[in-house]
Amino acid sequence: MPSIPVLLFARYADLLGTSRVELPLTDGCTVADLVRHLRSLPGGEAIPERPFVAVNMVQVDASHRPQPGDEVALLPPMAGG
Amino acid sequence: MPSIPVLLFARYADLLGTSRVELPLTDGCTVADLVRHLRSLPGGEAIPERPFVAVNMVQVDASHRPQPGDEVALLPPMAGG
Amino acid sequence: MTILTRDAIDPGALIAAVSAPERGGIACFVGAVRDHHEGRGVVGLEYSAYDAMADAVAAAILAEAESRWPVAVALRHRLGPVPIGEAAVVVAAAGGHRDEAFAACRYVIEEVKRRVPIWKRERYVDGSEAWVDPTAAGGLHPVRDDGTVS
Amino acid sequence: MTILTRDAIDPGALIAAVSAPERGGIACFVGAVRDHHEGRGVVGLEYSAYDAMADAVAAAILAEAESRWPVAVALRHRLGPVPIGEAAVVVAAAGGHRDEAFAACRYVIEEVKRRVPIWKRERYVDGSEAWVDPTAAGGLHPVRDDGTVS
Repeated sequence: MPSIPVLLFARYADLLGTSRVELPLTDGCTVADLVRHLRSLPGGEAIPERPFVAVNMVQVDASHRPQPGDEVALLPPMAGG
Repeated sequence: MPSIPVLLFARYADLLGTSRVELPLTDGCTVADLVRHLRSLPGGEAIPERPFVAVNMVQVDASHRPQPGDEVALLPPMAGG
Repeated sequence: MTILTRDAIDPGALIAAVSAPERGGIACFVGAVRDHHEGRGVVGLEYSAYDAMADAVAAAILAEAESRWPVAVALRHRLGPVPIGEAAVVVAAAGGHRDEAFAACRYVIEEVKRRVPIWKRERYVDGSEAWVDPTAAGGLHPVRDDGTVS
Repeated sequence: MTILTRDAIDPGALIAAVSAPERGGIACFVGAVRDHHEGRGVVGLEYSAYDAMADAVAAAILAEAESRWPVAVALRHRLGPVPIGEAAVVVAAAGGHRDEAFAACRYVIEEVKRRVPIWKRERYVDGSEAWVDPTAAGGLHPVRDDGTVS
């Protein structure tokens, strides 16, 4: 089964203790499935159910289906400026 | 008869060829009277009938009566910035 | 070209970068690190980013501003620790007149705060730390003494 | 303290002058000399002022801004010849947040243009000169070749 890299930033990286995880990319897997997987990991339960998710640096919906080779990122609320 | 200094700036100074004139301060003399006097001088006819006038650096009306020792100034429209 | 830097940002350099003989009005905004937040004394903070996406989103925001108004805009955001009082972000917008310069400058800083993936971790006078979250109640997610996050 | 200077104005110095640890937002405006005005090519210009009144009115405007908003403001205006592209006026306003910084900065530059007794004489590519008058039709009073004014 192909896997897909998920980047974690800021508070989400602190919650999971890592800035990058590889998750299995099952057939028809959606962004919502990946988030559910992350929330089942130790420390992941504090991640919101519908976080801001970018695929290849573009915001996507929970129903979006990442493809092999894509870069997924979970972004906490922006706090720049 | 006392006299009063009238400062001229920018275009008004160019019109009258000087940046300062001493005008006689007749009894009950108003700002309007001083302006009328200035407009009767060579080159003064291009000064507007109701220019912006400051006495001691504060804007005054045409009916204001300057006192001996005051500093009168005729100010063209501001163009700073 | 990156908008991100780990060095001090010079507002004068950004103003100079957007200036040109036909542009008479330049508006600039400097977001500096304050010594307080939500009523707590701040002694230090650190910015981090999703660098590549931050640059891509910032480039889009600058292009939007330059298409909406006849202006040239520049943007710089600092990463890593930033001392109190120093600039975290600087925007400069130059146009023929001040209306468009102010409008574009304001647009860019609002959109940067809303859309650019940058995060801020603050350290307080009592030694505690928190991630800043404008969407959370209280605006903060405290970091525990053991480094874990709530 | 005078707001008037015959030297180049450094926007960074004004930004630094109003900055403080409790002020997180600094808005700055730079009015620079453009190379055109009313469709005519400008090659140079010269500012003059009623110096004492300019300082008095500017002090009043800055006090108004600081009483209307919780900000610190600074202002500098250049006199004498100013090369194309260089700053004629710089305003900086610093507050706790950007709303008040932008509002105060905008207020000061608008009031400076409206109320401070400063004048501008422009020289054009064709060799002619004129006094700028925002209230006049066409915005200019041409200066004749013999130096007299219409």
